[in-house]
Amino acid sequence: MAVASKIAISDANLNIDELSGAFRRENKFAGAVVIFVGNVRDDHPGDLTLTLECYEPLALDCINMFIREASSRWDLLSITIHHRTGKLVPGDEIVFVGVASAHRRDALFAAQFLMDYLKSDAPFWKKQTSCAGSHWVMPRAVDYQDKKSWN
Amino acid sequence: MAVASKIAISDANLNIDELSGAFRRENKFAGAVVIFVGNVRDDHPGDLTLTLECYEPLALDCINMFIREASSRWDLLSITIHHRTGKLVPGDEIVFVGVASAHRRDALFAAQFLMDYLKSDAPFWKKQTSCAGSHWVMPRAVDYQDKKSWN
Amino acid sequence: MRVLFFGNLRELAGTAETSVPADIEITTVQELAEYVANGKSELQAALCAETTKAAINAKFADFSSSLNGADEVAFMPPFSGG
Amino acid sequence: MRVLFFGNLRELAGTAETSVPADIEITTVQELAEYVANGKSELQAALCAETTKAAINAKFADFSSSLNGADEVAFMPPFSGG
Repeated sequence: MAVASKIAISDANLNIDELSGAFRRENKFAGAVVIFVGNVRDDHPGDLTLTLECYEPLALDCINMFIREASSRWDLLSITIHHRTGKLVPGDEIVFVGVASAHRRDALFAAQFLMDYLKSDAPFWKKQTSCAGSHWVMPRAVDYQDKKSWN
Repeated sequence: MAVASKIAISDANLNIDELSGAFRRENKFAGAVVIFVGNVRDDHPGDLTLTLECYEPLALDCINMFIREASSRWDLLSITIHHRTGKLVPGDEIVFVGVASAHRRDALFAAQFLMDYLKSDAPFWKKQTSCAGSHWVMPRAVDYQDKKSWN
Repeated sequence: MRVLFFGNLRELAGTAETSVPADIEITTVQELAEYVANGKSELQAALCAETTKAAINAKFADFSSSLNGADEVAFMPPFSGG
Repeated sequence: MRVLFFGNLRELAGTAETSVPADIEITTVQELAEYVANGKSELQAALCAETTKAAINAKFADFSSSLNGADEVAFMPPFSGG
């Protein structure tokens, strides 16, 4: 499937207004546009940082593979994925996923599929630091189950 | 479930940049923000209009019911739904659905659920006019199946 | 009592809205459909089709529902939103 | 050959990257893990944990994979993206 795709990994803030606007305008005539944005929650208000690292060449490779897999499962027109690394605070955006398709269900399922795989199948790591100490965020059991649901 | 919700039905163009931006900013600290936008496809480029009508009091009632049902099924923080009526051309936006939740799957499933119900369970009608003639758009068999998948 | 027609039913009825005298002897939605069709067989068939939905005072209602207290009745073909 | 450590493995190793001489007699990822752990039992256990993944030249690789042609080997704890 020749789906138009763009991928970026960056330690600069995501400009979601710009990414969303551009993705929508590029897919103005697609029947369905889905945008997913993952934010840092304020689990410890005023005192939380999340530090994201990744193994970039492998992460890009993985994301490309997720996109190919999604395109083989659903009729998709376009996918854009931007993933943050570096130091983030609550309210900062971690990930932008845009999916466009002719019919709504394709884009919605694909967005869910892509997020499930980004969550537990691409080499990103998160360290959370707050007054309660710091720890590496581990995938929840449910994240692995979510991924398995696509098998 | 006390989910914050906003609903509007209007025959004015949807300002998606504004709706998206506002929804994201209101849900800056939610872990997951999903935005769905439905556009008029250019099935007959240069020569297609879609005229949407609705029975507004019942449509608002139905959408409120979909929101209550979604909130009882998933952990949601906020839902905004804006639906166009009137005369639309390809590229115009028909519907905006924003869903925010702490965890990604809740918002993604709820967006899918809400779209499935908006498609075939709320009193909206679409008449498509092009050089090929005009006809009332009927729900596809798959739309009814999609809705049934939530039973 | 106001009677509303939507989508292709509006086109078949030739109007979006009609009015039925309050004192008329009609007790159910089904009877109202037949009354407003006024002998136009295509309109009557469409109004009474299995896929047509009705609402009384903007709440869904069966065709067997009583019109008691009905100020507004709507006839609606299959929905197509979103 | 460059060896990369990520996440908590980087913290346990005390470095993000180390270098292993090209002429050293190590043939598999498993042996490399033991070599770079250099007797630090906590690091070795973490590197060889079932949940740890390895990559050779930025492609996923088994611990039994040969290091033949390997310029860069990465040790990776469970992922947490998105």
